[in-house]
Amino acid sequence: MTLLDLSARDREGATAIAVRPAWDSEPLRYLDEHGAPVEGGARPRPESLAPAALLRGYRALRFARAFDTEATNLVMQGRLAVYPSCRGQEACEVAAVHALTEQDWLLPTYRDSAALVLRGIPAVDALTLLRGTWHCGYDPKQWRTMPQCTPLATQGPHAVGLGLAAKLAGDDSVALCFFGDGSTSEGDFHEACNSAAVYQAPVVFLVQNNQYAISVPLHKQTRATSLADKAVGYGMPGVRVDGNDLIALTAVLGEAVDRARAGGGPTLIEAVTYRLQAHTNADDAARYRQSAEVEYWRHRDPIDRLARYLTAIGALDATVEAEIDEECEQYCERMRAQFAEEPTYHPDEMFEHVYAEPTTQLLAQREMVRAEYGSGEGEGAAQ
Amino acid sequence: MTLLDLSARDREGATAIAVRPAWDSEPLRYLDEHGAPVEGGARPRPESLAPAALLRGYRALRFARAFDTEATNLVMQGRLAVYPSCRGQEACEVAAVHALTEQDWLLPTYRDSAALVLRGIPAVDALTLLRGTWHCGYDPKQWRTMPQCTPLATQGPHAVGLGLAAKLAGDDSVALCFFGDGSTSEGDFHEACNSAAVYQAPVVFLVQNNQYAISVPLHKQTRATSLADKAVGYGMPGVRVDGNDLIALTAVLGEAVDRARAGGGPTLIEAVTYRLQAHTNADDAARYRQSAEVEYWRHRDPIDRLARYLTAIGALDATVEAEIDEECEQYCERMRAQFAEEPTYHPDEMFEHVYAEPTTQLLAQREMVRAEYGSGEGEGAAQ
Amino acid sequence: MSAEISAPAAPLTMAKAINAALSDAMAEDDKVVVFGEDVGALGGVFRVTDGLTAKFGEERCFDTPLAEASIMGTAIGMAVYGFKPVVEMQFDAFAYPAFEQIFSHLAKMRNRTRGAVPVPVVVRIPYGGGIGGVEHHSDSSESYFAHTPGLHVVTPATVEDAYSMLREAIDSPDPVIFFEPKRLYWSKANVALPARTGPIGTAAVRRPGTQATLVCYGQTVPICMAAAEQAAKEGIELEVLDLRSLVPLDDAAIERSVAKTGRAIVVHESVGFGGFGAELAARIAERCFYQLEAPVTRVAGLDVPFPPPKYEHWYLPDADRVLDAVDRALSAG
Amino acid sequence: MSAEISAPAAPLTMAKAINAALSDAMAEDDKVVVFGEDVGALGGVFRVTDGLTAKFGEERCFDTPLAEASIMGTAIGMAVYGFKPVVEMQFDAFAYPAFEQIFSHLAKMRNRTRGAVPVPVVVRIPYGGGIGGVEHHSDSSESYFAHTPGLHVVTPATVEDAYSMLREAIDSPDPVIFFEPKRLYWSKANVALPARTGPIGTAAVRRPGTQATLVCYGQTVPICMAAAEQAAKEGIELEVLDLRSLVPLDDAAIERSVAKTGRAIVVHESVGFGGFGAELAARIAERCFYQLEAPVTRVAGLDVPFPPPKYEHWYLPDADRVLDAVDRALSAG
Ligand SMILES: Cc1ncc(C[n+]2csc(CCOP(=O)(O)OP(=O)(O)O)c2C)c(N)n1
Ligand SMILES: Cc1ncc(C[n+]2csc(CCOP(=O)(O)OP(=O)(O)O)c2C)c(N)n1
Ligand SMILES: [Mg+2]
Ligand SMILES: [Mg+2]
Repeated sequence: MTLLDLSARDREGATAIAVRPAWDSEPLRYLDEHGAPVEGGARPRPESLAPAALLRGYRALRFARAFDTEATNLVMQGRLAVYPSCRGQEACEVAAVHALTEQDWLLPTYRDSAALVLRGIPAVDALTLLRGTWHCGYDPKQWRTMPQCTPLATQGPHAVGLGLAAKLAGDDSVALCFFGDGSTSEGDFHEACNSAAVYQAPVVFLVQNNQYAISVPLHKQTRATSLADKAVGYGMPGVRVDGNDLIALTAVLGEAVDRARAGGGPTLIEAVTYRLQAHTNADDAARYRQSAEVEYWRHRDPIDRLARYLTAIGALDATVEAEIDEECEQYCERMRAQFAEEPTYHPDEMFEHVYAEPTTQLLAQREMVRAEYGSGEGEGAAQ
Repeated sequence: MTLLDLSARDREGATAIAVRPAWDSEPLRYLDEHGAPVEGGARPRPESLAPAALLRGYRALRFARAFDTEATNLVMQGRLAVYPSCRGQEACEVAAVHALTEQDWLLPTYRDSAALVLRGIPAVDALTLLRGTWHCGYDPKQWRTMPQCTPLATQGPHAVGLGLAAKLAGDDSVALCFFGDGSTSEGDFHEACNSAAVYQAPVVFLVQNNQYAISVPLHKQTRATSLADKAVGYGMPGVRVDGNDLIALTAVLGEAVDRARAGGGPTLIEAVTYRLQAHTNADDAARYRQSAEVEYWRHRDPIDRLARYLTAIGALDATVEAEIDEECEQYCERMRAQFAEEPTYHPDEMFEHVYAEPTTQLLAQREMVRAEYGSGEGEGAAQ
Repeated sequence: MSAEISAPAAPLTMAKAINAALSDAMAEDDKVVVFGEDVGALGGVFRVTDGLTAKFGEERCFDTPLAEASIMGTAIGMAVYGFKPVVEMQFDAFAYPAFEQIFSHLAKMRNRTRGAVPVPVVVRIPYGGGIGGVEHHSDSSESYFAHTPGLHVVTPATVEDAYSMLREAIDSPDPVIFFEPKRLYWSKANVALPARTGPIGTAAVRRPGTQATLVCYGQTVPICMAAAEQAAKEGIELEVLDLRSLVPLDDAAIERSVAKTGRAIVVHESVGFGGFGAELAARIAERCFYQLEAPVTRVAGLDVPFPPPKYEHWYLPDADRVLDAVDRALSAG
Repeated sequence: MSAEISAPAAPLTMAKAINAALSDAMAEDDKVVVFGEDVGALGGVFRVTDGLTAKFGEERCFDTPLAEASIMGTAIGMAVYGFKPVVEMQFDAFAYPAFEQIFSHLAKMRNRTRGAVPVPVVVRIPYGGGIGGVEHHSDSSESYFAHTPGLHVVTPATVEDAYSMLREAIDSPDPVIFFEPKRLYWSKANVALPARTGPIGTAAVRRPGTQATLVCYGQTVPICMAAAEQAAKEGIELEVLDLRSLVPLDDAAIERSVAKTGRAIVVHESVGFGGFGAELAARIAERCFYQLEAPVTRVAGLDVPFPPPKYEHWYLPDADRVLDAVDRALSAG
């Protein structure tokens, strides 16, 4: 029995059954996959359609792609411990970061390294976790960006706490929290959305539905046709938007952020996109998906789509593209240089910041490790 | 900003926002609070409207009330350790049990002792947990009734497992799982509903929305106007029904159980009812609710409502009432007698069934306690 | 207003002392917020937060949706922002849904951010048995937390400590798991508030003695005091050491006492196997190896799920079991 | 079909041995079902369930929604019905969301129903470090489970044991937490399957010795073997005792060995403070008090959150640390 049957049976009046409004089945777009505006689609703010604004977004998309490509090279060269690529999802990364002010909080996952550098965090600091040199390489308070979260959906309640704190402190900052499609099945996702709605906390829950949780396709995560449907149960607005359409994303995120800032509470956004690379460099996607599917999505690439539109309206040409190539190449060169040299480590680091003051037990252990280190045993242990 | 504003703004087409269909705001009924049939309400099966069927339901309601009242007396006499009353919620208890066959599984909470005795479990066994004589006093497999669950919502995944197991085993039994309104905020509730929908497991999730989680009112648990709205996000049917209307409940539960049995997957049902007593005998409801509110609900008592209807259709009169009084009184007398005598306990019980075979460590501890027990220290320790 | 609570006419219960500590901390620092299940209008199922919402408003003490992981995660987010959340887990076993938030975030945030993000959250957990609770209402879960680096784990045994240690916990820059011994909520003492006892990380000798040391904390302190009392009647002088803090642990105080007595009995209510008493016994045996005249023995909860009310008196350590262990220790070696 | 996997031509990795155990158990008993995150088409992130869906179909080996508590609770429900679920927690730290289901239900169901409802669920948890995993991918959580009555807790250290112990675990009427030492997944041995070694609850002497006993399990067994090898070169004969099973614990084997050697060093990777090694050290010190010639020492993970890849070699116990402890033990007393 499908939802459709049900709504049908409902119209016969058998019982009152809540079903998802049919008009919400198509994700909201501004551009179709060929970069042409669609009828009755998203309603961006006029100023966001100004060529300069669009070009800023495009530059960011290209930058995100370049960063992601370079990080992928670095992991293949063994300069990173692991790298989860966001290739194909750059529009979500860019739209999210651009929707926020410096005062707003961003809660990224392991997938969102591009968002970190888009926020301005230096690449070496942004990639510290994935390089394996520390758990978090930047100051989350300085950047108003929490450490990348790995335990799925556990960042959700943190976003609620940050939002609620801002609300209680009378500060109008907003917390934007990234999730993957798979993580919406976790209890913490539910508890966070439900609590945020009850508190009317200024939070935007952005689910990047890239169709897979490692190898598990969306239809094994939910029986609903949209992850945004979950918003209904939380009594908050829910929007399903094309995650490869920067203009539509910008419109939807802008509205959600404004609502949150104005005291209108949280919004759940499902951005429909696709993970063009494997889950991480360690994953073998061939085991669970067809190249034809990947091809289908390559033709829906968020960058090409905006490029076509910008070219059509005359905002983009070969010269600008060349400029952008140049910018990106310079950035990536710096990255390569920075990652070429291995930093030095000292075992003392492990014992610092476990507590504000190390316990006597920790001091004793630090001494033990220092002694080994001095005697070269520390390194020895590395072999 | 309220959901209503949103749907309004949506019709203006600002963005596609999933909102709860307005027609689902009123709980489904068959009888109004005065016991008169309503227009365009629930559609019970004809046979369920037969006087004999209705009278069976009424007897069960009266029996549940009598049992609950007697248990409340027993706890006041110190014969039970604690008792969470279901007074006012009897229609949910009766409808749930009557919706199932002996082969179906029931997953009760601490609140659902009445459902246990309605299933046929002897009162002493049903009340073992609350008497404090053991954790569970009946054989869950014999009665196809899981132990009463206290960690909120944790029984949800068990229902999914039982349902999925039946489905895989090609047996058409169904699992019906009780929840309270508060427990819908727990992650396990979400994970259970979502997984059940994905597996299309034969499960019925019945939320008794009795308006409070101990002292916390519903509006602090959810921002949505119905708990059934959560069904939308799971892609399963959701129904909001008057939990004090046995006929409507029977119709809704019957449909859900049939659907599950036929392979149509799970259903989420919100039964709108009210907890007439305090959370438990240990609770002081005066701290968080007005007697006026309690009065309001007294006038919506599920038993009176059905009685009025039955009397109106001539299926109930003083003689039948007297018969029922008599039955109930006899049952309660037996209960009083059974609970008058304290059972004897032996400390060995604690060590049994920790594992299939006690470990050497457990055998040693059992010896220690036996020695104390023999020497009277065991009792000594009780003082 | 908090003053009125702070200078009790009558003897004070531990529950009221904790309430006063919360009230005084909230009055002094408006970044201190209290939330959890039923902590508002009801004042908590043990009435420990009684009156706080009335006194400080819904924004300072509020009821949350029924979701422990989210309560914990919300507290973490608020602490990151700059608040000092004091959250209540209604009963020991109901903190389990919050384990991931506690183990993977609360305990690690400071370390993983190189000290940039401390999370000074206080997690109040009423723990232990002896109140006739049905299943899941009597667990002692301190061993799980004490094994998790990044958390401070403390539990008071006296009314004065309940007040003082909670104030210390709220002042602490580190996350503190504050175990409240349920059975002692209604224990009374005449204490003038605001009282301050020793800082977190220090143990206290509750009764000096020479022949053996009873190492205990929280619920088992009064039991060890009773045992020492009885022993004294037979001329046996036992020292009762109340740890107060499991993490950080006061090794020096333990060694000082055992070096003096040469014998140690570790007493706690939590399951014995793999319990915190194992850490204590192992440390004492290792560090006092040459002073010990008898094996360190443990008196702890049995290695079974916490039993039903009618059985708990057989499960819970009591003075008799402690004295049996003392006899074994004294007759040994 | 399982036969083909069951008689390996080439030497077998531990990962393949576990795969074979699952395959053989599924072939023998159609009540055995395997589920978890990515265990289907992908064959698990460590490929331990590789080919099971192809061989037995989606109904016997399937991917679940991404929700550990629900995976665990579903397994409990299926076990109540009569299935024998073997579930995978993808990594140690990702079992934390399932703690409540494990502690409050899986561990207690048999006891609370007076034996009426056994729940023979096997929970496979890849654990420990040494694979360069980023945070949350290298925890050793055995101490939490071993402290929880009602669970059996085991971990293999050899390819043969990996096969045999998993078969035993699946055959067991009790819930078993089966810790898989990640670092040893690719360790190889020539074993003919189906192999059966000792039953759950028995330890194994991996190397006989006379001067000190190295008590270890899972990830630290090869480390202790290496240490014993080095020591032998200096004429020191160490006995290596692989516990295999933490619960039930083979007290007799431990006592036998320590009675002989008079010295014990407990070695595990999990955080030392309040870790399972504390239980081992406490038991040995208590039960072998008069045979011990030196304090029981522990070599364990440091009391800090598991560090990043570049630091883990300093965190993990290694042969050098074990030998330092051996030196201390031998020079003592
Ligand atoms: C609680 C938890 N369980 C399991 C994992 C292991 N894991 C890491 S990523 C992943 C898939 C997540 O999928 P999704 O949420 O869609 O995010 P994506 O990787 O696609 O961006 C899994 C299962 C984890 N990190 N945390
Ligand atoms: C996981 C968990 N957290 C907290 C509790 C303590 N507790 C017991 S009943 C209750 C309220 C439950 O409310 P609801 O779900 O509406 O059920 P009701 O009691 O109203 O039937 C709470 C908070 C618990 N039993 N389990
Ligand atoms: Mg995904
Ligand atoms: Mg309720």
